[in-house]
This record gives sequence, structure tokens and C-alpha cells, in this order.
Amino acid sequence: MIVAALLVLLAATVALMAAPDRFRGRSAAGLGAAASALTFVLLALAWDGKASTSGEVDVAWIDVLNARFHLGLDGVSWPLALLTAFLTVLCCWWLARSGAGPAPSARFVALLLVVEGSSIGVFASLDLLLFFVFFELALIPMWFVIAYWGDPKDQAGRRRAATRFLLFTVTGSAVLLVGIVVVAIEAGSLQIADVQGTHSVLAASLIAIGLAVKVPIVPLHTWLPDAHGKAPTVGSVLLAGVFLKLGTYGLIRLDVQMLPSATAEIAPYLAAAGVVGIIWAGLVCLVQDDLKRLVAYSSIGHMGFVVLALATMTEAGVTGAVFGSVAHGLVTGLLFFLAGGLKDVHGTASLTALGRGLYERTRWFAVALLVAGLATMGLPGLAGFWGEYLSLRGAYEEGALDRSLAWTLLGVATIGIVLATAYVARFVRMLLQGEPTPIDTDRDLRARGVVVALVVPILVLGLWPTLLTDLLGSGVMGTSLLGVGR
Amino acid sequence: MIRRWPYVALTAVVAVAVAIWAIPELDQRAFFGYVPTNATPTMLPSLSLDTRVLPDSAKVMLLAAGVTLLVQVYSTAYMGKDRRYRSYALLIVLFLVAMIAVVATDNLFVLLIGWEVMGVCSYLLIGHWWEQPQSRAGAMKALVVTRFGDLGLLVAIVVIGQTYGTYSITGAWVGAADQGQQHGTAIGLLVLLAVVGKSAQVPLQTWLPDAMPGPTPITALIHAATMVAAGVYVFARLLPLYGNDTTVMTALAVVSGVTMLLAALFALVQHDLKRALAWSTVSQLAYMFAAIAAGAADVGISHLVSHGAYKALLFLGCGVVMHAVGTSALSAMGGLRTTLPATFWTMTIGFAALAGIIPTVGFFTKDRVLESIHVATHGETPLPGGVAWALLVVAYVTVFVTAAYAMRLWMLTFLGLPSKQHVEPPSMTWPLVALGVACLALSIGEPLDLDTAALSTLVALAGIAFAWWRQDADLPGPVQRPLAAELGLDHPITRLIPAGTIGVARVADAADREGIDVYPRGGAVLAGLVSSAVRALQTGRVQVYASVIAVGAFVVVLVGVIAR
Amino acid sequence: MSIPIDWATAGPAVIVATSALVALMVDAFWPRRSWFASSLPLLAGLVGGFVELGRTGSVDDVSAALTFVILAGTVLVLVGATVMSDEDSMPPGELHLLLGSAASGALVMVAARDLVTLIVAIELLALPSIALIGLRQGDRRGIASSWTFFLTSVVSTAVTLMGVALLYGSTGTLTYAGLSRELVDPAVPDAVVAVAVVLTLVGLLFKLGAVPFHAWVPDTYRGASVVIAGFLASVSKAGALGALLVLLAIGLSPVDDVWVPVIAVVATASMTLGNLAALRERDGVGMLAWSSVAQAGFLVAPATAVLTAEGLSAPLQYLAVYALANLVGFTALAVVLRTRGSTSYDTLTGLARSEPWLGVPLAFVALTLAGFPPAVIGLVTKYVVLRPVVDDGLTWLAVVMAVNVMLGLAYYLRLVVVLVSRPADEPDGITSRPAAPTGLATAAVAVGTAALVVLSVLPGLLIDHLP
Amino acid sequence: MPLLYPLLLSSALFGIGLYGVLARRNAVMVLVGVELMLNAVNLQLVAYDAWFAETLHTGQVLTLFVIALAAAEIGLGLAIVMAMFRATGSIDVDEADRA
Repeated sequence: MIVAALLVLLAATVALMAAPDRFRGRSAAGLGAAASALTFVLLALAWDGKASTSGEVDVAWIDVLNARFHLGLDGVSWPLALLTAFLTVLCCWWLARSGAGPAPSARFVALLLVVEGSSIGVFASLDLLLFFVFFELALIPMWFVIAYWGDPKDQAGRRRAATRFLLFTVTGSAVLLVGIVVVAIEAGSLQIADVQGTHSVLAASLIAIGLAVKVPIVPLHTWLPDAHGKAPTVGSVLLAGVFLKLGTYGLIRLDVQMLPSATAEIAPYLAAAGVVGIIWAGLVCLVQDDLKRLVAYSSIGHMGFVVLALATMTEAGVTGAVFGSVAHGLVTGLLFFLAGGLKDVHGTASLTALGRGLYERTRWFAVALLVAGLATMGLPGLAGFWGEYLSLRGAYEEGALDRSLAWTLLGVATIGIVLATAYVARFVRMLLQGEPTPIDTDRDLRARGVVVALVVPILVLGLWPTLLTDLLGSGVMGTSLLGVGR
Repeated sequence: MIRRWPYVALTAVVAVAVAIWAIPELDQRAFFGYVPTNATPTMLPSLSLDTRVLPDSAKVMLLAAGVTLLVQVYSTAYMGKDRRYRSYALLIVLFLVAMIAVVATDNLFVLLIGWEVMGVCSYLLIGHWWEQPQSRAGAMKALVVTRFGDLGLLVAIVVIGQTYGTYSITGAWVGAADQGQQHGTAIGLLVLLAVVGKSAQVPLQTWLPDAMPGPTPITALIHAATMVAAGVYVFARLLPLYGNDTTVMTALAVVSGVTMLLAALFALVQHDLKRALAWSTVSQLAYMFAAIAAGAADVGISHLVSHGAYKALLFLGCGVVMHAVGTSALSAMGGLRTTLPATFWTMTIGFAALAGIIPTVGFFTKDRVLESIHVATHGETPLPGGVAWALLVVAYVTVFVTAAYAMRLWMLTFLGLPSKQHVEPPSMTWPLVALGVACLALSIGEPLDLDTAALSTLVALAGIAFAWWRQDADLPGPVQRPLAAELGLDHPITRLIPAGTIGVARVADAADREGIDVYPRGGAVLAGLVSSAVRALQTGRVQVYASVIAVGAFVVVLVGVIAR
Repeated sequence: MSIPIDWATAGPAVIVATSALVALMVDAFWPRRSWFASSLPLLAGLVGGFVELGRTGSVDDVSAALTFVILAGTVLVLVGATVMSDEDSMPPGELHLLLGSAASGALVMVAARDLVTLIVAIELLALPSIALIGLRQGDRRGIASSWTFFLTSVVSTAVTLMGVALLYGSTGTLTYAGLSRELVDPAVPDAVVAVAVVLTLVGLLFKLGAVPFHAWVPDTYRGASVVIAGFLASVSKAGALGALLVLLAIGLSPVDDVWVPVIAVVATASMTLGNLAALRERDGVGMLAWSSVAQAGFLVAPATAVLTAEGLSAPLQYLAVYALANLVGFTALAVVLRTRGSTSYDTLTGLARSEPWLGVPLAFVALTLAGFPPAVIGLVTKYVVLRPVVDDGLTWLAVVMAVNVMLGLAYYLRLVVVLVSRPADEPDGITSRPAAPTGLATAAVAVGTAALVVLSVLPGLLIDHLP
Repeated sequence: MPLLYPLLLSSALFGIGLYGVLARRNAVMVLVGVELMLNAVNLQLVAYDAWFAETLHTGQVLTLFVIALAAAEIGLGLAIVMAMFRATGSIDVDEADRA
């Protein structure tokens, strides 16, 4: 099923690349949406319960290195893979319907599909080398997405932002590769399940540092606001909704689950960095003028919660990290659709340039932004809350941290929630409220279905969190998750 | 023209459903001492729709549903011409649902969700007229301050969940009953933080007066009768988890004592009817907390219900007045006794209840609060006796001040000479009448302690006499000025903390743009320099190349020799 | 009475050398100047080399693998050289003679098991290479490059010879076996041996183009015919790397405390400086030249662990992919140079759109060298070279390598971007360009790219089968 | 004779040769420098050979090879110098650089 899903994407990508003239505009986006939807269905069907690894594929690949073409999904990766496919469907839908921003071209859609496929590949990989291959695969397509279809007004800037993004993440993944090598040597295998339990602080640190760039963890985050500021709308959505997840997923799978004893030794640093990120991002958000940069920093804050959660290495924490990742994909995806949509329509995402009174001027944008804002500040009842809650719960349980540190971090992290409230209230006040100042580029949201399609799961997950947490169950920290069936 | 009746009908349906649900529960055993069974502990966060409606919950539910329905009816006239009536009316319904969830649920997460959704409804409704700067500012302040408090509830739930292994309130009660109150101080103080924020107690009191730019019916509903009072309810609801803790109870007593007197004094010096009523609400909420601190949570809930009725009445009446004179400034009022007769009579009942004049419900419930504090001075509750005595004194002083400001407001609004004619739309007066009747009807069956009643009536009458003596004169300057400035307590929340935070944020932003980037930028510059240097060697001069080789050979030989 | 000759070792080299002579003869006596008449004998010799290799194998698996790489690389160079077949200034007989001689020099280098043979082999590779660079008649740049390569080469050879002499002076033997035996002897003077060992390595590191012996590389690659530059970057390096590995693994194994830090430092410097210098390159050949300096670092880095089985095989696996990618790249650039007259980035802009059969392979080569998917094989070989380094405890070196992957990507990606960008102005009619015999070379590019693609899907085909 | 003498001489020759290669402008003089360096090596090899007095005479064998190689190198070098002269009319190494 997983292979079939990847092949569907490959076929669609090849078709789009090979015949860019046949698929123009909406037909390209339509093909992309159809392929992603089919992928979504196939991945959804691949699930056979949390008791075993779903859709496992395990064939020889490189014997000498003991690298195998080994794919499979479990409760941690399955929701993320589904999220990836879901967001890509929405991206293609948005391209077809938004009516602003870059026109959907075949190559653009093809690159999005590559990003999607490689991300799903990362989530599904049960082999370290395969993981890394997929991890790297999406980078160059993403570079093109930002550099070619980014901010149409700032060609040099988007190029620079794209290159920054690439060099930062590649440096990170290079360090990650060294970490993988260390693990492979220590454990003598590249299979995640076999490697599990190896004690190598060096490997855990290298992997954590490498992935910290991707997550991103402060102070390795400075590529993110630039990239988001210049990326096209759907690029931002995938960057935030999917790419950042590669980092958090990697931390869960490769550090917390694969090298638990070693990760426990670096967990305090990770947790502290995560919390610093929460506060730092919250503060910076308070004075951002560019809505897209603001959302980018808010992402960093959310990722801070996720990092804190997984660094506790408790059941609640890891569950929270997964939940936070999925919820962040939906919420920040929505925010980027809206912020990007505004930028596409008006040519700028500057709060001052966009003017005030959006409630009056473009009601759909305004209400959707409000809902997304409420979700991003972690309003209970919306998806964003549970990740934060579980993260605090994990910190309270201490887990891999000692009590004074854990509780200090918990206290500081909660300040981040207030900061989030403040910056959301600030942009609501500056942008949505106020005496309307209509400008002639005003045009309301077109692809409303995309927004609805995101709000619904945000609400559903907010009110029915067990839908997701039940996938993980009590095995999330144990060996049962990956060891089943082997 | 927007059709308004569907929203009233919708609210009515919800209200009737709540009534059908809640009324049978009124006869259950008391709120406390209830020993629940069948609690199923769960480790992972789970929402459940389990409810646990006890008599006091039923009362609060009925209050909420009733006031909401009345407000919705009232709003058809008050907000009927508003362009955004639809979102307004729908948010009221959403608010009601959230309130019912908070009151009825047995699940801490549902409680939290309802709690926060109420907060958001409050935020959106305060900012309903978002074209006005003070609406925007008030809304943002309300949201941020209450959410700061809400963190207490969030963390409290974390602690409860971890301590008792369940997110069921009943389950936690059982746990606390079986194993004693674990972490009571922490849980209690955290919940206290939450309710201090929500119920606008000192030191987070200042958002409530600033929330007054919202539509007046909303003030009546959310910022007087229900949401702010929900803090009291929730604190009482979770009391079994920390009720025996002296620290928590003392803290609560201190907060409530300080709040009730300060807020009453602030109310005394206001020149704005609505703002004065807002401070009055803060003060009255403190009474309820005082009752809980004294160990009489059911008394607190009784006062909650009674206050809900008369304060809703007062705010709705205030709305009629504002509708008529176009402002809430007391200076613009006076003489409305004849031009707004229905409003005058109903609000008179309301002010009487506020001042604690027999036979309004306010009199009875407040007396019970005073009595319960008096009982607490005997030292049989977790509250230390000395604190209880101090609280009792403050409470009586506050009775005096309350009566004084109630009288003052009543005089300034209704007495004097009429200026011009006004109209009272029937859909606005009916709810007033209904609430006025309720303020009297709820007294039926209330117990009466003669000593307390006599004393409190005397004090209240003294207050009224004081107000009559002062008429519309301000207090002496040295007292008036700091009180009118609300002691500058708002300064930290509106000025210092935001300014400080923004200052730090600017530094962080600058550091983020220019500071943290030093390492990649520096790296890039360094790479550029090295690149130039390496390429500068490529002059095409062969002998330079050969020299590089010779020198290079020398260097690597050194490396080899040193390594050896 | 017969002289014992180890044909397994010498066979391919002898066959190739002989065929090179035949090629010269054929050219000399063929009635008309014919490129193919003289290239066919050499091709036959190379095929014969394969056959011989298949029949007898080589000294060991490592040498066999290297022999294979050298033969295959020379075949690709031979095919690629056909782009010059209509140039009057390029004498085919001499070209094929020199090519064959240099190839046999490389073959001997990897089969050498004593320093005397090694020295001769180095020169057998170097001298024809020098001549190849300056072969085009009347080409001043070619002559200048040839002079550059000549002078730097003789200096480094002299330094190596000095090292060899000192080694001989301290041990009394020049066979690898003898050296590994004698160097254990505590009587051997430490410092002298250290100097001798390092000096001996200079010549090989020079051939690899490793910093600080790299200065000739950019000038020479630019000045030589592009195909010949490809030869230098692949076959010549294969020979040098093979000789280095064998020398370190066998002859100098007792003194690894001397050469491990030297190799590590040289690898670090090569990767870093090569990559940094390449960052500013705006020419296809120039970029590949600097990149080959950087890649030399990646090639020798795992040699720090050459005493382990993995440290011996990892550079080979990296080399195989690197050589193939480089040859495809240089050949494609040679075709571009013939048809467009330049290999600057301005010329290459939009190549993947206008001539996908050249542009796409070039892009794929860039990604392979960068080690990035979709060129998975590049990534896998990066992984392969990291393993022994980490295993040997040189984690810092591994991190340096990893960071250099990032630096490398910066300029490889620039080439990719150039190739796929829309040209600023439409090329002024491809028809006006001189028709050139590029068919065979293009076919070679296609085959090489296909091989890289297949290896990217199934890296095991290569990785599993090299020693 | 102590081994030291020929070694000292050899070092001196090598240094002089290196100087010639690195510093002389005249291409022919550069080639002479190359020749000096190689012969310094030869001298050393022969000295060691004599010192070891081994039966295989490895040093002398290598010396013979080096002589041959030197000849080949110089031949090639001169050819390049000739070509250079034809192309630029000069045998100044800097002229060659500018070619």
C-alpha cells in the first residue's frame, strides 16, 4: 500500500514533468490533487491497527550496508503521513481555486508531489539510510518551490531565502548523517527496530543537532522566517505543515524511541532549548509586522512545545509531541493559507500595509484568520490545545528531566501560552478589527473549501483527541511499537 | 432587516432544555458531602460527556439559561438595528452552551473547554463594536488577562490528572476522599489563580471595568451574571480537592477581603454608571469567595444566583438608560424616574438588592455570607480565626460602602428633574420586570438570622444615610483622587507589563534579525574570504604553484613528524 | 627455462600498452587520416584488458576493482574523445598512443607492489598526460597548461623520489612487503621515517589534486581538452588513489601514526578549500576542476581507516561513482564546448530545457557529486565514506566531511539551477553552430547517466559487488 | 667515507635544483633545476646502496630508472619549451603563463 501510494505520486510527477504542456493550470493542479487524494486513501487503507506495523514492506536493497528497502507505518508515523497527503490535496486545491498568486504550472505541482512523496517516505522508512534518502529528497524541490514560485516582487530575496533554507537544513542533515553512521556502526545495523536501545550519546546528540535545524529549535531557526516570508502560499503550507514534522518525527523516532537511554542524557538540553524557543518566538511574534513571518515564528513556538514534550520522554509527552505535530500541521497550514492568500491578493503581508477592519472588508479571510488564531493560541476545544496540554503534562511528570528543571520549564512554557494569546489578539486587533480602510486590491477568499476542510479536522481533533491518542496507546515509549512482528 | 426571532427561539429551546434537565436535580442531596461512586480512572486525556449535576449546579444552570433568554429577548430591541446582530446573537447561544458545559460537566477537559470558550465569547462580544478603540483595547485586555489566569486551571488539571490518575471530577473527589487531599495547596492556588483572573479579583481585577465598552446586554449576561461568577462556581466545584488546605483558604480570604472593599470604594467614586456597576460586580464576587473561604460554598453559590439576578437587572436597566440618554455618564442622567418608569421601579428593586435591603434576595444571601464568616471566626474551618475576624470586619465595612454607592447611583440616575422624554421598548422592559420579580421571588424560603440581619441592616442604612448626606458631592479630595484613579492598580497591567514585554520583544526581534544570524553570516563572510584567498593563488604563474607544492610538502611533513 | 611473470598483475597493462602502440602504427600507415582506424586498436586493447581481467583477476580484489574502473573510464574517454575527431589540430594517432600509455601507467600504479614500479608507473601516467594536455597544435592555452602540469609534476615527483630514497635509506628495501616488515623494526629512525613517508605520499596526493598539491588542477583542467580533463579527473585519479590505498594498507601499515593525521589534514584542507574556491566558479569545467579538488578530500578521508576492510573498500566505491559521474560530466561539457563554444554558466543556461539529453545528465552528475537525491548513489557513497572515518574514531573529520557536503551543494545546485533556468535571451539559432561529431559522445553520456540512474535505484548493484 | 658526505651533497643539490625550478625565469634553466633535483636523488640512492651493499642493488636499479625518467622528463620539457617558443617567441616562464 505504501509503495503503491509512492508510485502513484511518482507516476503523477513523471507525467507532469514529462508533459508540462499537456497539463496546464487547473488540470495540473487537478492531477496533483487526484494523485494526492489517491495517496491519502491508499495510506488510510494501509492501517491495520496499532498492534502491528502497518503495510510493512521489507526487501533487500544494499546488502553490504545491511540497508533494506523497509517501509511501514505505526501510530506515530501514520497520522503524519496522512497529514502530508491531506495537506498536499489542499495545496493543489488551493492552486486551482485561489485565483491569486503563482499560476499552477505542471512543474510546480510536480515539485509539490515530490515533496509530499519524500515526506511520506520519511515517515514510512524503517531503515535509517532510506530515511535519510527520503529526508534529503525533498530539499531541492523545495528550493525550487521557494526560489521560482516565491514572492513575485522580490526575486533576489526569494532566491536568498531559498538558499538559506537549503544550506541550513543541509548542514543539519549532514550532521544527522554522521549521527546515523555512528548508530549504524555501534549497532551494526541500519534497521531502526534492530538498532533500538543502542546507547550512544554521541549519536543521539548528532541526530538531535541535525534535526534541530529542521524542527527548528532556537537558535538554529533563523532560516525559517525568511523562507516562509518569501515562499509561495502552498510552499509555506508544506514547509510548515510537513517539513517541520520531519524534524519532530525524526526526534521522536530516531532519538526518543531508538536511542532512549542516550537521549535521556541530552533531554534536559533539548527541553530547555524547546522552552527557550517558545518564549523567544512568542516575544518576536509580538512585534512582527509581516503576517507570514509572524506565523513562521509562531510555528517555532509550537515546535518548542513539541520539543519539550518529546524531551520529557514520557508517554504523555511523546503522545503530545505527535499530537502537537499533527495539530500544528493543520493549524499553521490554515494560517499560512490565509496569510499567503492575503499576500497573493495584496502583494504584501505587512500588517500595516494590509490596513484594518478586515472583518468588514473581506469577511471570509477575517473569520478564518480568527479561528486559526484561536487555534494557534491553544484554545481548548481546538486541535492546538492538546499538544500543549500533553507537553505540560509530560513536563509535570518529569520523565527524563529532574524535577526542578521540569517544573521550571513547565512554568516558563505556560508564559508562552500567554504570549501566544497576546500576539494573536494583537494581529486580530491590528488587522481584523478597527475602522475599515478599504484598499482597491481587496478581494475575499476564493478557495473557501480549503479553509473549511482544515477547520473541520481542527475542531474534530480538538473535541475528540482520543481519535489520535488512541493510535499511540501505551506503546509509544516501549519497544512494542516497532518491535511487533519482527 | 435581520430576522431576530430565530435566535430568540434557539436560545429559548436551549434554555427550556436546560430547565427540563436541571429542575429535577434541584432536590438532590447537597453539593458537598456527596460521595460519588463509579469513577473510572483514565490516564490519557479523554473527553467525556459525563455530567454531574448537583443542586447548586442546577441553580447556576437555571440562572444562566434564564438570564441568557432574557438578554436575548432584550437584545432584539437593544441590538436590533446592529449590522452584526447575527454573530452577536449566535455568540450568546454559544456562550450559553459553554457555560452549561462548565457547570454540568464531570470532565475536567470539558470544563476547561467551556471555560475558555466562554472567555473567547466574552472577548469577541466585548470587541463587538470593534471600530471603537476602547472596545478593541478592552477586548484584548480581557482576553490576555483572563488567559493568564486560565493557565492556573490548565496546570491545575495537569496536577489533578497526575495526582489522581483521572480527569473525571467525580473521580478526583473519590480520590481525594479516599487518599486525602494530595497536593491540595498547589491545586488550590492554581485554581485560585484561574478564578482570580476570570472573576476579576485583585490583582487581576482591572479587565472587568475595561470590558464595559461591550454591548450592555453582554455586560449583564457575561460580565455580571454568569461568566465572571463561574469562577466562584468552579472554585466551589473543585473544593473537595483542597478545601481543607489552610493556605488556600487564607489566600482566598485575603483576595476576597481586599477585593470586596477596594472594588466597592472604586464603585463609590465613579462618574460612569456602567463602570460603577462593574466595580460593584467585582465587589460582590468577592463576597461569594469570602463565603467559600469561610467554608460555606453553598452560601457562595446562593449569593451567586441572587447576584446574577439583581446585577443582570441593574445592567439591563443601565442599558435602557443608556439607550435613552445615549451615554453611561452619570452627569447626563437624573430625573429618569418619570421618563423611564418601568426601568425606575425595577432598578430600584435591583439597587435595593445590591444594598441589601429586606425583602430583596440580595439581603438574604448577603446576610448568609456574613453569617458564615461569623461562624468561621469560631475556628472550626480551615480558615484561621484571625483572618476570619478581619474578613468579617471588612465585609461589614463593605456593606456600608455598598449601600452608599447603590444609593448614590440610584439618586444620580433617577432623582432630580427630568430633562426630556424617553421611550422604553417593551421587549426591553419585560426582561427587567421578570428579573425584578425574580429578585423578590427568590427570597421566598430563605432563612433569616436575626442578629446578623439587624446588624447588616443598620450598617446598610448608615451607608444610605451617608450617601444621602453627600448627595452628588465627591468624597474629600485626598480620598477621592486616588480612588478615582483606582489606586493606579491598573498601571502595571496596562502599562508596565505590556511596555516591558514589547521592549523585550523588540530586543529579541532585533537580536533575531541581526544577532543570532551572526554565525551563518559570519560563516558566509569567512567562506568568501577563504574562497578569494584560495583563488588568489591561481595566478597562472607556474612557479607559484610549484612553490605552493614545496611549502605544502614541508607543512605536511611537519604534521607527520609532530604527529609521530 | 621460463621467467615467472605474474600475468594477473601485468596482463591488462601490457595489453593496453601494446594496443596503444598498434594504434600509433595504424595511424602512421593508414592511407587517409582516420580517427576511428587508430581508435579501434586501442578500444580492442581495452576490451582485451577487460577480458584478461575477467580471466585471471588481479593481485587482489582491490586492484581488480581499480583496474576495472580504469579500463572502463578509459573507454568512456576514448568514446568521448570522438568529439574532437574532425579537428585537424588534434592528431589521432598520438592521442590514442598517449591515452593508452597513460591508462597503462594507471593500471601499473594500482598493481605495483614495490616503490620502483610505482615510480615508473607514476611517470608512465604523468608524462603522456602532460603531452595529452598540450597535444592540440598551436593551442597556446594547452601548451601553457601542459607546462604548468609538467613543472608541478616534476617537482612533486622529485619530492616523492626524495622520500623514496630516504625510505630506502632507512629500511634498505623498496618492496611493500619489505617495508611493512622493516618499518616495525625499532632501530629505524623515527623522524627520518616520518619525513620519508610523508614525502613519498606527496606524489600520489599531487596526482589526486589534493590540497596543498592542487594548484595545477584548475589551470590544467581549463587549458586541456575537456575530455582530457575528464581523463585526469577520473582515470588518473583512480590510479593515484589505488596506489595510495595499496601503499598505505600494505607498505606503510606499521607507521599509520604518521600518515593518518597527514591524510586527515590533507582531506580536510582539500574538501574545505576546494569547495570554497568552487563557490565562486562560473564555468562548467572550472567548477568541475575545483570540485575534483574537493572530491579528492572525500576520496582520501576514508583512507585514514585504510587498515580496516571497510576503509579500504569505501574509497573504491566512492571512486567508482565519482569517476563515472565526472566522466559523464566532462564528456557532456566537451559536447557543449564543441556545439556552443564555451562552458561558462551563461552558455549553459537553460541547457536542460533546450538540449535535455545534455542538460539533464549534467544536472544529474552535479547531484551525484553533491550526494543528493534523486542521485541516491551519490548519497549512498557519501554514507559509505563516512562509515570508516567514524568507525576509526575520527568523528571530527566526519563532521568536517558532513559540513562540506553542505558547501558542495551550494555550487552544485547553482549549476543545476543554471541548467534548468530559462535563458535570458533565446539562443541565437543552434543551426548556425558548426556541426560536430558529437553523436558517440552524447551516446556515452546517455549510457553513463543511465548507469547512474540505475545505481540510484539499486545502489546494491555497485556497492555489493565492489570489494 | 661517512654516509653523511654524499647525503649533505645530495641535499645541497636538491636545494639548488629546487631554487632553480622555483626562481629562474628562463625555462631551460628551470629544466636544469629539475635535472639537479633528480640527480640529488640519484646520488642519495647510490650512496645508500653502497652503504647497504645488498645483493639486489635496489638503489642502483632505481637510479637507473630515475636516469631514464629524467631523460624522458627533460625531453618532454624541452618539447614543451619548443612549442612555447613557437607560440610566444619567448622561453620566459612568465610569458608561458600568459600564453
